[in-house]
Amino acid sequence: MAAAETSAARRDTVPRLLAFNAKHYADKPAYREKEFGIWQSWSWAEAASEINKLAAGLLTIGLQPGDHVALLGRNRPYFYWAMIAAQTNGAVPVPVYQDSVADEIAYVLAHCSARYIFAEDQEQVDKILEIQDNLPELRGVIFLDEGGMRKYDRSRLYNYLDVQAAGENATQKQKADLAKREEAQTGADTCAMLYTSGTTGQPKGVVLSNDNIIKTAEASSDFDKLSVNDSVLAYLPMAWVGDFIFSMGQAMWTGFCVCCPESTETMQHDLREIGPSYFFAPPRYFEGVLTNVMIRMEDAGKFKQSLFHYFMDHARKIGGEILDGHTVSTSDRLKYGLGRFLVYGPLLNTLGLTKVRVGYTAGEAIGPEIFSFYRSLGINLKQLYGQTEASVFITQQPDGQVRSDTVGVPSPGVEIKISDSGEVFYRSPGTFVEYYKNPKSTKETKDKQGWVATGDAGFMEKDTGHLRIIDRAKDVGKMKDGRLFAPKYVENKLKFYPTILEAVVFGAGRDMCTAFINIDLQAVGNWAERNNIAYSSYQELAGNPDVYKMVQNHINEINRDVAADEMLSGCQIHRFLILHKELDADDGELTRTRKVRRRVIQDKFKDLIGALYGGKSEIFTKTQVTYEDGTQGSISATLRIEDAVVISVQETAA
Amino acid sequence: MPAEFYYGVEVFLNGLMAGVMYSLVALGFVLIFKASGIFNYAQGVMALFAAMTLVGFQNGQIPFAHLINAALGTEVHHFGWTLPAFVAIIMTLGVMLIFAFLVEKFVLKHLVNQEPIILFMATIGLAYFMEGFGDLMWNSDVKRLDVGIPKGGNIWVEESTAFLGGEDFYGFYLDSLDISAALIAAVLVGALVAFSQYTKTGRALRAVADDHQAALSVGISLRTIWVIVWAIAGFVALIAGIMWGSKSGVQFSLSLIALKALPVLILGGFTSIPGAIIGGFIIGVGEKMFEFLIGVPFLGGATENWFAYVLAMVFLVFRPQGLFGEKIIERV
Amino acid sequence: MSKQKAPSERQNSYVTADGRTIGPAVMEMKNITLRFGGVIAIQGISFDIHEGEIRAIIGPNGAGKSSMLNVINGFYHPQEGKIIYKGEVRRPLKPFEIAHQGIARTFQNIALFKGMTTLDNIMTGRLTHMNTGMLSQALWWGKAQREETENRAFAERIIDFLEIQSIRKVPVGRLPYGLQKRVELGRALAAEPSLLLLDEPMAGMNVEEKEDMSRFILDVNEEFGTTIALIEHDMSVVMDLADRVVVMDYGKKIGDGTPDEVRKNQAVIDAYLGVSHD
Amino acid sequence: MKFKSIAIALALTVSTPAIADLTFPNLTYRTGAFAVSGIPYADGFADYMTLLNERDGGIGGEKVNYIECETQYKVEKGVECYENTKGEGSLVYQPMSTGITYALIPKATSDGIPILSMGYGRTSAANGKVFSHIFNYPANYWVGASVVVKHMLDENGGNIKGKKLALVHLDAAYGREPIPTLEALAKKHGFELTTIPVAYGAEQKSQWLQIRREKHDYVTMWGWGVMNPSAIQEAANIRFPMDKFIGIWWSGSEGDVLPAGDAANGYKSLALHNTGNDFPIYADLKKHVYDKGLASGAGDQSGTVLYNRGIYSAMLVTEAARQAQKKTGKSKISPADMRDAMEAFSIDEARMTALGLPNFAPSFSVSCENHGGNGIAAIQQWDATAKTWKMVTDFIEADMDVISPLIAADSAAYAAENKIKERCG
Amino acid sequence: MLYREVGEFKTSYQSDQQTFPITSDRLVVLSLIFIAFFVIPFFITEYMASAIVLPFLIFGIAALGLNILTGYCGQVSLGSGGFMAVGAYSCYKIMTSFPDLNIFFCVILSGLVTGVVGLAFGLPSLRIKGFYLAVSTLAAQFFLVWAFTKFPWFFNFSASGQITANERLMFDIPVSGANVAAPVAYLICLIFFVSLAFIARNLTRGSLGRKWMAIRDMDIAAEIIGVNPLTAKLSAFCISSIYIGISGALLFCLYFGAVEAGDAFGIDKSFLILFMIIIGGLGSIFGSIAGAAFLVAMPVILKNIMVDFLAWPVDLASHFEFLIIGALIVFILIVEPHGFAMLWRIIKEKLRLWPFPH
Repeated sequence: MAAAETSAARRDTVPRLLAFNAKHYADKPAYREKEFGIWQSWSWAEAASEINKLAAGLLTIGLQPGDHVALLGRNRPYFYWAMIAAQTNGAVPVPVYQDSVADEIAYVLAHCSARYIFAEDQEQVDKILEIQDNLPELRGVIFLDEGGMRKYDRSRLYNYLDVQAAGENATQKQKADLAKREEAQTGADTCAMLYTSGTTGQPKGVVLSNDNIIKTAEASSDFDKLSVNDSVLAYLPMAWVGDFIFSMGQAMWTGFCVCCPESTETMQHDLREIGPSYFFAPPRYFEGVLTNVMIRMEDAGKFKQSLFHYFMDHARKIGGEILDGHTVSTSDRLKYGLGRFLVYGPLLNTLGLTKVRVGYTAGEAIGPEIFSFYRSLGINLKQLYGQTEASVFITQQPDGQVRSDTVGVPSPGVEIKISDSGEVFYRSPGTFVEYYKNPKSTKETKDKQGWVATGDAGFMEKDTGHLRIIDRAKDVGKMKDGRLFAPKYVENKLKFYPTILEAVVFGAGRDMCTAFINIDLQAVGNWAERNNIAYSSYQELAGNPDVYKMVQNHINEINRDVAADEMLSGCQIHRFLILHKELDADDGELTRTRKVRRRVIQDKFKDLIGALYGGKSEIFTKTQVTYEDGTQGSISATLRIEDAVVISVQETAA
Repeated sequence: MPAEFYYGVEVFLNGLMAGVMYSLVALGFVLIFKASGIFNYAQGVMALFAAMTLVGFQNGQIPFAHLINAALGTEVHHFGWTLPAFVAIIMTLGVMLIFAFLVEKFVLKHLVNQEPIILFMATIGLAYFMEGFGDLMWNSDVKRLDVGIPKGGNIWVEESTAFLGGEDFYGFYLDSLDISAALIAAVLVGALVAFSQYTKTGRALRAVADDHQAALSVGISLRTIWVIVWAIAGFVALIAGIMWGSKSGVQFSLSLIALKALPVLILGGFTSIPGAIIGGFIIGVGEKMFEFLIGVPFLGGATENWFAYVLAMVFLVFRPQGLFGEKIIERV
Repeated sequence: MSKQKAPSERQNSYVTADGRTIGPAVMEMKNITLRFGGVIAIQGISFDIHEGEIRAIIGPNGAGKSSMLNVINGFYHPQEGKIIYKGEVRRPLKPFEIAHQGIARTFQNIALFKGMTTLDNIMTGRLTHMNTGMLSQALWWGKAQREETENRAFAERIIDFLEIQSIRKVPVGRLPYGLQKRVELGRALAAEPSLLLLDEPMAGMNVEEKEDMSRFILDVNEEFGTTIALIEHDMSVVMDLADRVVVMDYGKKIGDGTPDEVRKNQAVIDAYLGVSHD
Repeated sequence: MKFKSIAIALALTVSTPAIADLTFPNLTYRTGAFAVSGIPYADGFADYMTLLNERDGGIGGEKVNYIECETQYKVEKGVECYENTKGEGSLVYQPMSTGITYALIPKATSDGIPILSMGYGRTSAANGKVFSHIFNYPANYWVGASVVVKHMLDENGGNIKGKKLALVHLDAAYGREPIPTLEALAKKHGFELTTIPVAYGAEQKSQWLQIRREKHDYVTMWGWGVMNPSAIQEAANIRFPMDKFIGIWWSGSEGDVLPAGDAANGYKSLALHNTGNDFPIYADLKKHVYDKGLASGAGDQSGTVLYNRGIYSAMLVTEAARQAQKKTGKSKISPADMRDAMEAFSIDEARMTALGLPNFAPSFSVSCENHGGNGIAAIQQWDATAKTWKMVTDFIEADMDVISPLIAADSAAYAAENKIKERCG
Repeated sequence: MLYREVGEFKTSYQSDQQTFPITSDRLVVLSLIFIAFFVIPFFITEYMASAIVLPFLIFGIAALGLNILTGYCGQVSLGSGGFMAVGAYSCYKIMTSFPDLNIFFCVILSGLVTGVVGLAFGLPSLRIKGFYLAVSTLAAQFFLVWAFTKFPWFFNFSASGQITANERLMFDIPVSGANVAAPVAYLICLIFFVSLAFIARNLTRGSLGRKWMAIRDMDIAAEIIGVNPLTAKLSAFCISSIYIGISGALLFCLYFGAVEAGDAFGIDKSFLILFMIIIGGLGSIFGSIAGAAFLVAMPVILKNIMVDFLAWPVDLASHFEFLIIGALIVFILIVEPHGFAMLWRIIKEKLRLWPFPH
């Protein structure tokens, strides 16, 4: 026992952090999950006991140190416990994107040679059983929800509760073994393996050590003064490094409470109930919520609308200032206070963000409008820049230095350098160990000194020391005439319109830029309803002339904007079309984190690109699609191509 | 035959007559319920209001005189003329028509498709309103109503039946007013039946009663129907008001006769005109006979106040569907 | 899924193709005749329902299927015949007494309590398991609160099972048809019935909803071992779900057996000829 | 919601200025089921008060502050009116409703405000030993019952043995009030009493058929509101001799007989006071009130029975106030002064003549023991052609030998139930 | 707008099922109760008490009772006036028979007696439904009132037929009869009101309440899922009558002091109470209270405005009062047929969603 205590004092592995929390924060809530209508809660002491039982149970069914334990399911306390239980055994947890297509899951499970898999329910178990022939290493599947599996062959299927029960009944020797396994671990040992979604090619397993995770968690927690009294809503995929660092790393380090929603559909509702103080969401989320806010406000009565706009204008003016601690006149402050009572407070209340003390967004550029909207409401929303390979944190914005166009200063302990080609490199305690079974890629990404290439082009602002990211390094190109081509830059601008969901801009090596547009079905549908435009499908709405006109206006505005910047004026969009289908991860057009796979799209819609550059006014096309149930089909449509107003640089000069 | 028996017969006959009076009120309920499914509690107040209006017109009362005097400091009460009964009746009918129109426009239109209880409540609200309105318009004093209907014991009946009993027996007492009421009720029912059978509007009303949707598809405006039905109910209310008003003066408690019509309706069914008549008979005879046979000898009298309701309740316990309703087969 | 051929008139346990052991008969209908006035709704029908099986009653419209369910759960009392439930002849009971004997049902036309939420509706299904005294309820102290909490927990498990968490506190009147059907099933399940009667559980549903409902019915049968008798029009569903099928036409029984047997039965084929069913 | 309403109500209550004149509240009912009786009474009462102010500048130099409060004859409204007005220095209450009187008896007693329930309310309140603050002079229901019997005796040469008297009464407490007295009198005089209750608002056919059947010699009626005209009509219908039909004073106003038309001719009722407008006071009323446009209500009730009762009632309390002023020597009197004066109240023909009401009402006096006056009433008869009431008897004294023990018994029961100690020595 | 609910999560069924799950609601209600008990008694005037507050509390209790029967169990009753009379007369009989019994027990016992009577008059509900039942409950109304004026035993053979509340003392303070100080009467009524509202809430949220609502929403289905219609309906009748009886007893011994059945408990009371719950909202505790407050306060306010403030002649004001109340009832039903409760629910929902419209 004494040994355990000293090792707990070391706080260098996750199980030791658990022991520490169970001792110091015994009665503080560790995990909550909405289930059966209420928030089931576990204190750290209870969680530790659950985890220890499970760990022992895993040992009894044969888990060995070094084994890979995959997890397939949505965010649930049991899965977090399963990861820690695996770690206690010295095994490596591998959370997997549960809504990936079967192929991807199969690849990951096979690639990591998963020995045991935690699966949520029948649906996930079925996925595994389908591919079990490719998983020779697989020893067992542990499920949480037995529903529908009564008839299944039980030789390699375990009920989670049974495993725990087995752990409870473990022999003294087994318990001792477990303690030994736990004791043997060091900070250098692997903490988890997370697969990167990878914009190209197959996912890569990023091996992260205990040191990686814990050091990063420690530094980032200190950075934002996270404490045991904070709470976070765990709703982003468990396989994503962000969730791992927030819900595992930081939660274990600070002892704050991890709350899991009841289901994906109820996330917004659960968010409102639980009211986390620490919140992460991708820009897409904030954008969606804002769009939703605007749409809902359009249905409001005149009085409410004007009230809303009046106070939102005020907030936009000084909300951010107040948040950054700048001096603001008393009358403005009073007015802001009134606004807080009438608009901001209720708004945050309905969005569930009232209690958010620290909010982060990352992954993509966030629209300045969107960003300032939330900040003006008083949410301390900040940006960070990170990667799986860095255990997330590369740069982040300190309080009071928050801007929408930078990603902040290097996180504590992180060094950054910009290569000659403009690519950003970093070196940090969080830098990953290696790509699993992929020394080649490891070598390509991480050099001997430990510098890791991010693949993003960017620069450090001289006066502020903030990092600015322009685009993917490989995507920043040149147009035919040598002008700079930064598609992401334009796309992001386009996507800031609530009606535009996705945009893909082409122009590398060509004489002009063109674009594919995906409209936002919800926003445009709403607009259509108000304007009495009937439609039966996305395709029909996308082809509507009025919709085209609207998008055209947006593009014209963007062009004006882009033309103002001398460097990027070549990126004005000359011609565009609205795609007849939504870009979809199932069709491989987007990554699982919904990033555009430019190559795939270029390939798949070759004919459309041809038409854009070929001067045609419309084109017939047929496209392969994957339906929700995984079957393949195709849709066809005749797409119109429209020109946008382009401003020549001379004009702007004049 | 002992005199007691003839007294019993006399009570029975008077019960029938009282039943007719109840039926007159119940008829108005039935009409509205049939066409719109509304249980119109205001029917009694409508009778009161119609009678007040009739007397007011007859006597040349200036409507809202008190209000005008209070507001303008004037001293106006009467126009100074009196109108013949039939002119006043026609004018009153006009008022009831306007009333029906206003009810449709300001109340019913806004309550389409509401639950019955809500509509019922709305008509109670309407009753309150009309009570205040009527008083405001015509004052709340008791008014004598005389449209020339004979009143008092019918001497002919009395004399021609006097031989039946012994020395103490005067002959059957029947009130001429009640006899007139029975005749008028018969004519009224006949007229209503003829109206619903032989006129286009009448057929439309029946169509609505049977099936709202079907009626709509024939192209009848439900709202027009409602105005017509309420106007007819107003007409029936006027007749009830005339009869009851001739009997005991036009005053507040006329509105309470609506309550007495309820057990009649329950027995006869909400949708049946013959049911209303027969229900009236049962209640009228029942309460008079009960008072005669049990109430006065054993219970100290004044049982008429509750007997009708108890009778209705007991009756319903054995026959929940009422007198004319079909046996309810419950389905799931 | 193919089912083993099972003898139709067997009093004792049998084993299905997928290896489930079906227990002895829980409910035996003997020569049931039901008349409404002069109309004969059911004429001398006998059949049984075994413990743990899914028993389907099929037949064209007006065949008397719903009346049959109504007889089973005591809403109608047959003029002739015997009902043997769990080995004992059942005397004529009121429907609520039969509910207390462990027979629950759903209705062809949804009969949910429209003024209540999903949760409350499901809680009404627990009423047969709640017996706190009025005083305790009035003060909301002791047993009342405990019982409410326990039954709420049970209801929540049903909600979880039927995947209707997101509509827990929505008044059922506002729910779409398919979900209402699901809530109604939940209400019946909440009673922990030993015999569950389903009257056209999939009527008016689209393919996806039907699949969900079929899955729930099978799961109920498997997980809780509940005996199920159901009426359904969709033949493919019936043939997939049911262990045994009774076929009725004009109040008479014209077939009884495994789905395969019934499918080949000439009388059944005749009855269905020209009858359009969805 | 709740609190807001209270706030408004409070604001409104507070905003009413409290005037330190002689305040006479009057609980009236100009609407509802009994408006027909309430209106003339209220008009008479109000006009008399107006007259005092206009002609004399009030009473003893103090303006009269007359407050009317509408009760619709409903008890809760009456209570509300009482609470609403009692804070304004109200000297005496006249609830004009037996139900409200009952509700106010204990309240007013504990607030120290006297009540005058003239010819209604609790009969046994005449016992001043128990009911310190309640007065019901000049007559009560039992007096009325006795006077009816006295009248029968007069008409039959003092012998009514074997005669049949029917009491048609409202089936309520009020209607049943005379029953014990009549029963006692029936025993004493040997006549036969039948009580025939009538439910309020009910049609009375069967009751009158019963009377027709049983061939009563006399019918007396304790009716109210719409019951009266219906009964008179029905009596006429069965051709009951109208001069044998005697109503209580609440069944004897124009509104009761007019609807029956000529058939009501000869109907009799008890009277507390004289009727018609053939009194000098009407000249004053015309001069100071009507012609100045100050008449209360529609101004069309002048001279009716209940209008005169309003005048009478107003006169009785204002005279009591005058006597209180004299007794205390101050012009602004308190309710307690008022009570003391009412207990020592006396009025005679001379005073009434001086007030312009000669031959209007009887002389009587009140004492601590006897709050009911001398117990006298007269009989009036309706003349349908002239449409006037005429007094046909003098004021008749009731048979106090019969009544007094009844009063003593009932008030004793009340005293026992409410643990009241008897006063007056 | 006023709501800040973020972070209000429930970790147990108890807290999820509590009456006011939102903390701010709970605080507001608790502070209202606190004010009602510890502040208002020091400020209440006799006029406020007798014109508005006492009738509100007393009729509020009756409305709660009727709402249990009509709003929750779906059985429309027009007999409330009669049941109030039972409460009042049994209170009188109990008070005069047991001169030393505490007033609270007297009132509660009266309620229980009324419950038994209600049970008897509820029996027809097993066969009769809807309007038919409503009309047959009129039998209770008229019969009971008739009986109370007819049989002298009920009023201890008093000549007047009136019953008078005699004085009771508790801690040497009069707690019934005429000498009850306004704050005392108020507090007694308030105690009954608050505890009965609490009990009503408890009864309606538990299994009994669900039985009632099941019967209300679909009686056949309710029976098939195991609700015994007999016990469900009769318990509703009984409990509802207990409430109404208690309110009748309070009306008698703390408000009127003396009553006669025909005067005080006529059919107009039945309608008044029915109005309260319909205007307030069927099947809602809040609705009963709001409806009672509205219908008690509104006429008084109208009268005060018209007579005291605008100095209209009382009869005109009274006519207008009828007219306005009638029009308001119709108006409210048109605006929101489900009464104040629904209106409040909508407003609350709006406040919770503010600034969004839906």
